[in-house]
Amino acid sequence: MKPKVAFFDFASCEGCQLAVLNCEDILLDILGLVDIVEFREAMSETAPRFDVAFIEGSINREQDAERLRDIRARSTYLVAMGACACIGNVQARSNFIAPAENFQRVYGVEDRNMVQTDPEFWPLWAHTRVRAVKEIVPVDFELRGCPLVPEEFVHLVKALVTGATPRFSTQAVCVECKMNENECVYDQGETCMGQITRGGCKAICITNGYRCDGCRGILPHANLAAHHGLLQSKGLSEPQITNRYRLFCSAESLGRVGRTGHDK
Amino acid sequence: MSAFFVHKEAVTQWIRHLARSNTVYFPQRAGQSGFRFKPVKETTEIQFDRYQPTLAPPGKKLAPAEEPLFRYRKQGDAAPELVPILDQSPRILAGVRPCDLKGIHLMDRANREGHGDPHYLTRRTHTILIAHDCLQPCDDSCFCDAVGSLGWRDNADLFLTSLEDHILIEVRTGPGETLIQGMNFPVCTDVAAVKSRAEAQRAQPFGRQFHADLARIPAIIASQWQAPVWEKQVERCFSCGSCNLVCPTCYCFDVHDDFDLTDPNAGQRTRTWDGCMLPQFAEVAGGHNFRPNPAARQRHRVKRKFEYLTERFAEGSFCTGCGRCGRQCTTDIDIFNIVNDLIDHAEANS
Amino acid sequence: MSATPHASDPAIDPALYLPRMARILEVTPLTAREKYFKVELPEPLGHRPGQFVMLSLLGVGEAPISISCGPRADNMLEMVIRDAGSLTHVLHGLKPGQQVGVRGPFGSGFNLDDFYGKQVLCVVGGLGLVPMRSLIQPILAQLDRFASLTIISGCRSPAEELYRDEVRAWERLGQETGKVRVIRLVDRTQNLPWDGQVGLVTAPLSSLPIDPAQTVVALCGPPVMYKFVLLELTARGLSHAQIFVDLERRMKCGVGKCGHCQINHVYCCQEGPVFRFDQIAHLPEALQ
Amino acid sequence: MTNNAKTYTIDVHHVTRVEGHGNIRINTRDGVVEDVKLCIVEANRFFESFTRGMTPHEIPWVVGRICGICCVGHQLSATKAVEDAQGIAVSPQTVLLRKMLNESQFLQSHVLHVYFLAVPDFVGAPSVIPLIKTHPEVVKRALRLKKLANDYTEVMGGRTIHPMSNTLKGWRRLPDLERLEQVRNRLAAAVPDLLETVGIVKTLKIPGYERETEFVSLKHPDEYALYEGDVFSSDSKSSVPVSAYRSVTNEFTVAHSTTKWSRWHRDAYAVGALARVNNNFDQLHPEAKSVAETLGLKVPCYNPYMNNVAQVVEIVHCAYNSLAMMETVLNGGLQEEDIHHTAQAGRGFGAVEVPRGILFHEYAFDEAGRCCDANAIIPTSQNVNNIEQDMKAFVPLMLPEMSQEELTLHMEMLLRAYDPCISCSVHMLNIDFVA
Ligand SMILES: Cc1cc2nc3c(=O)[nH]c(=O)nc-3n(C[C@H](O)[C@H](O)[C@H](O)COP(=O)(O)OP(=O)(O)OC[C@H]3O[C@@H](n4cnc5c(N)ncnc54)[C@H](O)[C@@H]3O)c2cc1C
Ligand code: SF4
Ligand code: SF4
Ligand code: SF4
Repeated sequence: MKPKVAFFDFASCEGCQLAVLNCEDILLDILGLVDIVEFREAMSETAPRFDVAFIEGSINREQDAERLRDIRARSTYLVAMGACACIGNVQARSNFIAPAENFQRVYGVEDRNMVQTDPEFWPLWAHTRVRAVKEIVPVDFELRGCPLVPEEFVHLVKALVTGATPRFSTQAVCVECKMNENECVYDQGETCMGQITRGGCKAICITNGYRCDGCRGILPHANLAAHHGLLQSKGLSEPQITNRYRLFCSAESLGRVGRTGHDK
Repeated sequence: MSAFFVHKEAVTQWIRHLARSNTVYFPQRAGQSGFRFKPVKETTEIQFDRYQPTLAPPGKKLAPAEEPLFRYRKQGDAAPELVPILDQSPRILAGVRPCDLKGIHLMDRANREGHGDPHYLTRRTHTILIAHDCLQPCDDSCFCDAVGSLGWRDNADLFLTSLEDHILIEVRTGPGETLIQGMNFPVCTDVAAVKSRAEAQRAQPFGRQFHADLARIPAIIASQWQAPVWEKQVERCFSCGSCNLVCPTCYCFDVHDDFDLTDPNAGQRTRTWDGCMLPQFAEVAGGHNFRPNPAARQRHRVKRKFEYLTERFAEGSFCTGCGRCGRQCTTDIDIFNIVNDLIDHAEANS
Repeated sequence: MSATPHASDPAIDPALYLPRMARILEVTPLTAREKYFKVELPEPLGHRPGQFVMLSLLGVGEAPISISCGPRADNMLEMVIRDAGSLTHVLHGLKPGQQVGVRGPFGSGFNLDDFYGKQVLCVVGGLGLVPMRSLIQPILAQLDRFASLTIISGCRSPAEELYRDEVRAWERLGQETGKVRVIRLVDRTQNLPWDGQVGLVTAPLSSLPIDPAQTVVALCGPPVMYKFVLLELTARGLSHAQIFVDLERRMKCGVGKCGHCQINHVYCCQEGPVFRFDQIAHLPEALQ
Repeated sequence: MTNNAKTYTIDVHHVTRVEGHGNIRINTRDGVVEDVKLCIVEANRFFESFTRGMTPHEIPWVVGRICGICCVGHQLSATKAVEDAQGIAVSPQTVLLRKMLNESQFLQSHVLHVYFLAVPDFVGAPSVIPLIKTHPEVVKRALRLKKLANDYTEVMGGRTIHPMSNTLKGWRRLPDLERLEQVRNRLAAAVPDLLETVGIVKTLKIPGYERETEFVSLKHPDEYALYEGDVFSSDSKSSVPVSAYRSVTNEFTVAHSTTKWSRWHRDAYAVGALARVNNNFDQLHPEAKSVAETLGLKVPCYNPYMNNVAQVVEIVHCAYNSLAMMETVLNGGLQEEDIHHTAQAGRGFGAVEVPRGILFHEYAFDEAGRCCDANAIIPTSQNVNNIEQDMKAFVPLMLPEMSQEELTLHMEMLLRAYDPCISCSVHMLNIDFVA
C-alpha cells in the first residue's frame, strides 16, 4: 500500500510546497511511491485521513491551531515543512513587537482604531502570535530550511516508504561549507550564523556568495555565548546582534539569545 | 634519479601541457583570501611563489567529501548484484607543499594498515604527486618545521624547488619520470649546489616553534589528561568540526544507504566525511555518548595528532603543521597553541 | 602524454565493503524489543566467540551486531537484535526467506585458550548475554576442559530476559553436572512472576564461592555496569589480567577505517571489542 | 421552474489551486444576486512591521519570503526600492542579469499556472494528477518546461526559491557561464514544446464573459516593460513615476470590506498578464504577437478568463527575449563588480512586474541605516476589487444558464484566471465574513 500523503499550509509564503512541485524530474517517480490525497496549492481533492501530513507555515491564530489539531488527529505522521512550520521563520520577529503596534504599522492608525473598538475583530489581531507547529501539536519529523531542501524531502519520503528512520543533520552548516570548500564568510570580513545553525542545506547561501542567516534554526548544542562574543568582537552592536539572531530563528531563539520582550 | 634546472616559464608551460591530456590539480586563488586545488585549464594562472595553504588539503582529492562505496541491484531471491565503485581515473596533484605531501604519506599509512581501504588506495595508485618546496613560511599560522614536515619529500614523484627565476626538478619515481619525457629540459649537473643555494634562502627559524622538542611532545601530552588547558581552550568551541574536515590527516567517515527513485531495487552505499569534534561522533544507539563534551572531543583530536596515531604508526607527528585547523576555526582555537599550553602546563607542574 | 599510474597496491581488496548475502531462516521475538535471528550464509562464517559482523540491508544501512552463537561448522549465524534505530527497526519487520547482508567476522573475540582449566565467570547485563552466549556455548560443549562455569546474568525486569528457556536449560545442566552455576537477577520484578533473584549483578560477587587464583572472568553489559563489577572483582583479589571485557562503541566500517570506535589510541573494532582488561585499564576512555 | 427562482448560497472555503487561502461567498435570492464576496482568510504576517531594524542588505532577502511563488519579484522590487533609498545606481550588467532572473520566474510561474492550476479546470479534472494518466505527454512537457525555467532561475539566482545571488549593487556570485550556456541551448531546443503549449491552449474552451475595466502596468519607451518603467493606465493613457505609486493604488477600506481595495481612475482596475498585454502589445516579441493572434487574443481584451491566454503569450515573449539576453551575456562575458555598500539614511521606491501584475515596494532607513518604514503593495491586493466587480457583473449573467455547480466552478475559474497569490496578502485584513 502506498502511503497517503497530504499537504496543508498555514502562514507562509508557500515556497516549500512549490519546492516540492519544483522536483520536476522526479515528481512522477515520487508519485509512484506515495498517493497524494490533498494538496490545495495543486489540486482540488480532499481526504478524511492520511498516513503523512505535511504542514507548511507558522500558526498565528487560534483558528489555525484548531485546524492543525484536527489535521494531527487525522494523520499517523505529521511533518513540519520549512522554517515557518519548524521555527516560526521571519514572521516570528513580530512576536517581539506589541500586537497593536504591528497592526498600526501595516494598516495605519485608523484601521487600528476601528478594529480596536469593534469586538468582532479582536480575536483576529489581539491574539496573533507566531508559533511553530511543535508548540501546538507533536511533530514527528522536521524538514527545515527556508525553503525546505528538496533532497531532504525525497529522503524523508523514501524513509517513510522503507520504514527506515530518516536522518537529518544535527551538525553545523560549517560542515557542509567545508565539504564544498567554501571560503569562510569570516575571512571575507563578514559574520555568519553557520556555526550555530543546523546543517542539511549544503551551505547553499555561502556557496552562492552570501552568509548563513540561520534559516534552519539553532543547533541544540549551539555555543551561543561564544557566538555572541564573536559577533561582538567583529564590531556588531547589541541591536545589530539581536537583529541577526532574530532574522530567521526568532521562535527558536526566544529566551536563548538576546533580549526578550517587546522592542520599540 | 635525474634532475633538471628549468626556467619558471618553461615549467608553467609544461604544467599546462600536462593538463591537456591529464587532470592536473594546481592551487588557484579562490575568493578573497583562500586557494583551492582546482583542475588546470588553458587560462589558469600557474605560479609557485604566492602561496597560502588551500582551504582543503590536496589529499582530500583521494578521499572526497562524499563517495559511493558500491552500487547494488536486488534481484528477487537471487543474490543481489554488487559493484564496488573504485575510481581509477588518473590525476596529477601539482604544487603540493611539503606539509601536504607528508599529509598524503600519513593518509597512505592509515589507509594501508590492516584491511587496506580499496577506494583510497585505488585513487592513490592513480595519482602522481608533483611537490614544491617552501623556502618561506606561507603565513603565521603554519608550523610545519616544528612537526618535521618541512623537509618532507619521500612520497613525491617529482620534487620542485624554486630558485629565483628557475626551478629545480628532481625526479623521484618511474611515473614521475614519464611526465617529463620528451620535454628536453636542461639537466642539472650539480644538484647539491643548487640545493644548498636554496637552503641558504630558507627562513630561520621557519615559522612557529613549540616550547619543547617534538620527540618529547607525545609523552608530555599523555601526562596532561586532566589539564585545565582542555576546558580553557574549548570554552569558545562551536563543535562545528571545521578543524577536522580541513585537516590533511583526518579521515573518519560516516556511511549511509540510498535507493534510486527510478528503481527502488537499486541504489548505493555512500560514505561522507565525519569528524571527532562533531557532537554525535561517539554516540551509540540508546543515546550514550562516549565523548559528550567539547573538551573531551578536543582532547581526542589533539591526542590523535600528537599521541595516538603517532605511536600507532611510529611517525613523529600526525599533525603536519599546515595550520589549516587554526586558520579555519572561526573562534581562533589553534592546535599549536593547545600543544604549547600543554607543554607550559606540564613544565610548570613538574 | 598521459600519466602512467603507480604499480597496483596489493593491499587493495575491492570487496572490503561488500556484504555477503545471507538468508533468514528463523525470526523469533525474545522480548518486546529484541528478536532472535538465525540466518544461513553461503559458507561457514568461521568466527571466534565474541566477534561481530556488520549486518546490513541494502537501501537501509549497516550496523555492527554481535555473533550470538558459538563457533560452528555449518553455515548458520545466530544474532539477537534490539529495535534501536533505523536499520534494526526495519530488520524487525523481516521474515524468513528474506535476505540480509553480512560482512565479517570482525574484531578480536575471546580466545578459549585463556579459559581452559579455569573457573570461568561470565558476568552479563542486558544485551551482554547475546555475545556472551557465543562463549558459553563452546564451554558447555566441552565442560570437562573447564574447572567450572558461573554465569551471572542480570536485566532490568523479567520482561527483558533473553534466551529464557536456554538459560534455564544451562541451569538444569548445572544441577546435573555440578559444574555450572547460573544466577539470574532482575533490577525490579515490576510485579511480574520471577523465579530468580532481585538486585544488581554486583550483588552475588562478594559471596561467590570461587578461587580468585583459578578464575577467569568475561564481562559484557551496558557502559555503567563495568566500573562497579570491576571494583567488586578487584576486591575479591582478581587481577586485571584475569578479566576480559567486551566493549561497545559506535562503528561504521568494522575494519579500522571510519574512526568512530577509537578508545584513546585503541580501535575497538580491531583490537576489541573483547579486551584483556589489564591491556586497557590505563586508558581513561575505556570505561566511560 | 423559472430560472429567476434560483436561491443559492455558494460558499467555497479555501479555494484550491491558488496561492494562499481565500473564500468565495455568493448569495442569491430568487434569482437576484444579493451579495458577492471574496474573503481573504490568510493569516497576517506583518512584514511591514517586523522589517524594521533590518539592514538595507537584509531587506530584499527577507521580504522575498512574502511569497515563494513571486519571491524573485519581491526581491527585485525591494532591491530597487532599497537602492533608491540608498542612492545606489547599478551597472547595465546588473540590470541585464536582473531582467533575466525576473523572466526566469515569469516562465516558471506562468507554466505552473497554465498547466497545473488552470488546465485541469478546462478539461474537467480536479487536479493535474489524473492528467498524468489521461494526458501524460502534456504533463511531461509541462514538467520539462517548468524544470527548464527553474534551472534558469537557479543558474541566475543560486536556487529556485528565495535565491541569494542578487543583492544591492549587483551579484554576490555571478552566474556560471557554462551552466548558462546549457540553459540557453535547452531553451532554444524547447521552442517546439512552447508551440505545442499554444496548440493545447487553443483547444480549451474559454468562457466568453467581458467587463470593461482599467488596465494598469509598467510601461517603458524601449521594451515590453517587466523590470522597469513608469506606471501606466489604460484609462488615462498616461504614466506616473513609481514614486507616486500611492496615487495609483489609493488603498481604501470599505464598510463591508474583506481586504484593502485599490482604485485609480474608476471603481476598480486590473493588473497582470492581460493588463500588460493590453497596455504594451506593440512591444511584445513578434513571435508572441503571432501567438496572441493564433489564440484569438485581440487588444483591448476585456475577458478576464483570457488572462490564461495572455500568460501563454508572455511565456513565448520571455522565452525569445531571454534567449537574446543570454546571447548578450554569453558573448560579452561578465565582470566582477564591487558590491560593498555602507548603509545610510533615506527613503526609496521600487516596482517590477511580476507574473501576477505590478508590485510596489517602499522603504525608509534611519540615520543608523536601519529600516524604519516599509510598505509593499502586491498585485493580488490590487486585483481583488476588480475580481469582485467581475463576479458581481457575471453572476447575474450566468445565473439563468447554469446550475449551482457550474456557477461555482466558473467563479473558481475566474478567481484562478487571475492567478491570485493570496499568500502575499501583506495588506489584506484577515476577516472571514462567512458566518
Ligand atoms: C561490537 C558491537 C556489537 C553489537 N551487537 C549488537 C547486538 O548483538 N544486538 C543489537 O541489537 N545491537 C548490537 N549492537 C548495537 C547496534 O550496533 C546498534 O543498535 C545499531 O547500530 C543501531 O543501528 P540502527 O541503524 O538501527 O540505529 P540508528 O538509526 O543508527 O540509530 C541508533 C542510534 O545510534 C546513533 N547514531 C548512529 N548513527 C548515527 C548518525 N549517523 N548520526 C547520528 N546518530 C547516529 C544515535 O544515537 C541513534 O539514536 C552492537 C554494537 C557494537 C559496536
Ligand atoms: S546557509 Fe543558512 S540561511 Fe542559507 S539555507 Fe543554509 S541554514 Fe538557511
Ligand atoms: S591538526 Fe591542524 S595543523 Fe595539524 S595537520 Fe591537521 S589541520 Fe594541519
Ligand atoms: S576548534 Fe574551532 S573549528 Fe574546531 S570544532 Fe571547535 S570551533 Fe569548530
